[in-house]
Amino acid sequence: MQNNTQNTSSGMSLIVKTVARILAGMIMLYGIYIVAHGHLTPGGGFAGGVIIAGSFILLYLAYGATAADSDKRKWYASLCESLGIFGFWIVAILGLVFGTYFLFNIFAKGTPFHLFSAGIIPVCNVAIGVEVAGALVGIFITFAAVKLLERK
Amino acid sequence: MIHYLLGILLFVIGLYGVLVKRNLFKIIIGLIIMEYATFLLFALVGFREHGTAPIQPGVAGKVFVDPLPQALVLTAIVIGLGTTALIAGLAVRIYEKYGTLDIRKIKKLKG
Amino acid sequence: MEGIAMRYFVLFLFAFVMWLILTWPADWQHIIVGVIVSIIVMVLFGRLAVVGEVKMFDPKRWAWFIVYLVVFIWECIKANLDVAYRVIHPRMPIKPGIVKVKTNLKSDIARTFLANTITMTPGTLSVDVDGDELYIHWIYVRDETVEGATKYIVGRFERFLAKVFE
Amino acid sequence: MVNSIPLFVVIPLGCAFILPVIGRRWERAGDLFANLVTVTLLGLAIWSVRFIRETTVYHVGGWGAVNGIPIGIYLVRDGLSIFMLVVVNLIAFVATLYSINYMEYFTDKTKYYTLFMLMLAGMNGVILTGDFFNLYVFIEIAAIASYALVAFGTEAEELEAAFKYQVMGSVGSGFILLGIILLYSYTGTLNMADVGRVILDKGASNLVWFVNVLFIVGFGLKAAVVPFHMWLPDAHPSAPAPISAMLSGVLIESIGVYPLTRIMYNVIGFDGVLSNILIVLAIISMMIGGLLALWQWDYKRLLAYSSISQVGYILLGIGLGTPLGLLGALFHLFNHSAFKGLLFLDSGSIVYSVGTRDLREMGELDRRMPITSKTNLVAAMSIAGVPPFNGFWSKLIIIIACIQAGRYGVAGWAILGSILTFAYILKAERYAFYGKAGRDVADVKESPPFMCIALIILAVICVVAGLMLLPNVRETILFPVVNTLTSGTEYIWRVLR
Repeated sequence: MQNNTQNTSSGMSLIVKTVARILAGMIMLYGIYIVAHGHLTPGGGFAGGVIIAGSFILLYLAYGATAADSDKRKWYASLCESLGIFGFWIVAILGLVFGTYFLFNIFAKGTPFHLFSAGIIPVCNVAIGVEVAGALVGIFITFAAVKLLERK
Repeated sequence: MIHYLLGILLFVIGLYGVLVKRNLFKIIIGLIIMEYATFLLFALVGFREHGTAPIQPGVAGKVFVDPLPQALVLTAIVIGLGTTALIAGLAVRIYEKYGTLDIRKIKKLKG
Repeated sequence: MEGIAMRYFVLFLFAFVMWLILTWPADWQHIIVGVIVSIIVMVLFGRLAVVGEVKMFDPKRWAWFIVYLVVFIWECIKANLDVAYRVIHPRMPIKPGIVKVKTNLKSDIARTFLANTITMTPGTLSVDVDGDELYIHWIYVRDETVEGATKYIVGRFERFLAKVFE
Repeated sequence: MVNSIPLFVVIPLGCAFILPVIGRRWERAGDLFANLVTVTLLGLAIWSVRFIRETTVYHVGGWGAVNGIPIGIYLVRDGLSIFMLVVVNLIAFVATLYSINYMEYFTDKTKYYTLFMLMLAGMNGVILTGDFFNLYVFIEIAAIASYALVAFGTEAEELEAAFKYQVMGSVGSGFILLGIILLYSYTGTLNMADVGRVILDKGASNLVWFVNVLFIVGFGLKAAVVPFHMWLPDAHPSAPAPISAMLSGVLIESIGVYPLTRIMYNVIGFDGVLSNILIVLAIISMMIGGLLALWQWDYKRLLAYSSISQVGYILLGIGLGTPLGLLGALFHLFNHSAFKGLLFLDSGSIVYSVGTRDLREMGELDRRMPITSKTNLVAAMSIAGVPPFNGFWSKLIIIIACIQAGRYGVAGWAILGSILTFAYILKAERYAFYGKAGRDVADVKESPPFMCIALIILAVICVVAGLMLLPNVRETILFPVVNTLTSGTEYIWRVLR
């Protein structure tokens, strides 16, 4: 996937590949925007995470199933998933550790309608975003691999 | 009242799909219709006539749409995504093993 | 190696500008987060997204890009009128077909722009790209030979795109 | 200490999330962490027994009540919750101990433990939660993990069973969610206690009756009560043995019977019609489960049908609604977890050593596998209701409760059910351990040490659990649990306070 810009053997046509290559980063940026503004605008961790996953899935679709089918990628996706949800767990038990309640909002709440506000909610959103992105990419890679198996 | 009936009608359509259809993926689609019928019903339960979005500060005396169902429906959708991914994975693996999607031909288990 | 670094930097700039557009009006919180986000995007997609990064900083190319836009809009208006004429005309004088054309453009991005330009111009639609050959669906096939079709369809844009991207 | 309440959910969740990361390089991480977690949880659960007379409410995130209206998620720990926590975590502990050796069979132990921990977190959450939507979420967590665990072997039959299980389970979840939504539209709140309060104020309309039916169907599907039992005999035998023990022993009770009981008794309010419905369902389950079990030659399948029959007993006691009936039901629930868990683990040992589940191919195992056969004998005596063992006492209590309530016919059915139980378990014993071997069993060895330890623990529990009925013990342990149910909708005031 890295340098095979001239490789037309697998995946879709050159136009789709080029456009996917250029746009994937921007799609991911938009996903991160949705995640980061989860406490201010509609959207949030899940919606943004799906968009982030969409940027990778777009690339995999454009470059064909062979690009997606790799144990390393699957492992990275699964790592993202586990670490994201584990981050959420850490944030959640911080409240318990500091002697109050599970999922207690321990951070400063800041001014409403600013990016740094609402305490743990943006942090949780980021964790959920990472988790959802990893999970969806993992699901996609798994199904893509199954399709390959069938073709053989 | 009408939205309750329509939601339950959609639910029953999904249930019909699950019970009657013989193709694995049609059964899955039936399940999804059932799930989404409940989500739709839930979202509609929170609806208020002439209600506005419940995020503006300092608007007294206005009718707000009930925000709780929206948040919960989102949660339920995420759960639905998980179940759907799992069951689709199972169906694909069954297809690999049996070479068919017809549930009448997939019966190694009796009873 | 310097080329690669430049490539990353170009993507970073793109991402940051995009972030500012999304979050406008930007205060310092947005800018801090924007830098971090742009770095993330840069690291993940930097190697992939931009090829031919140095050309970005050539003002002549930007000027040609504007010229290309003007030409494109002009051709677009002409093609619109043409298609509208064919639709409104009682006998509907259309002669649809798929023709093969050749292009001299070498880089991926130039070919992509060419194909997309052809698609966006009413009456023509690029179906597939195979090496330096494009397959175009044409609403009124004026010329079935490769050379003739190339002159009609590709020739309008190719010069400007070559100036911009090659 | 209030803060111990969320730990039942938090600890297994944390273990489930971190295991995939560290388990990739470190194969044994799963064994170590999972067993640590279950030991900790069992300790916490037993330690919590001292609070069995209290109702403690935990406000997740510190979101308490505003003007008396609960706005956050409540976790409620009362007698019934503590009792269920002990049962679930006990079986979970034994199952993880057993898995150390048994799961060498399978490829990916780390994933297995991850799913196991998720399932455990889901079950503990169901038991503790005081919020309807939270209940649905935890049921789904436990259920999804169990679907994946049933399919864990990825052989053709396992996949088919898992598919069937998941279709039925999803339909059940759909019914449960629909019921919750309708309750929300009627009461405008999701907190169980608050829902109960609003229903008390507004009175139970037809909608509440409709919701009752939805809940009986939904939770009935989860608990495999007879008209909705089709998935269980496929799903439970297909899973790995420790998971079969978990599914049959505690999952169907904690995500099927327990929420139904809680909602019927403490939220909506129990009455005669519900009682009759439950008793009819219970008798059908008892009879059909027992009769079908008689026909089976697959040992695990026989045990699965027996689970349906035993859940019928539990439902019968709950349906009676008298204090004695409830006592019998809860005690039988505990006993069923212990002996059905033990029977499934024994069947796992046989599969591990002999490599078959067919009763006709077993035999003469009493000399080859002494520990397995002795523990299996204990479990079989328990389930069949032979006097000194625990199963006898719980069945006796249920039958006496039937007679006390004046339902002689029901008592007759219950006695018939226990005769059926005796018949099919005798058949299994006879063919598996004492009959002539259907194949060469000369090289069959006893199972590895951790499996044997797990078996012995459960066997000891089967023997001594009858002691819970001793006068002083039952007053400290069982009576407060029964009280949480018999006090009915007082639950509302204890939670809202």
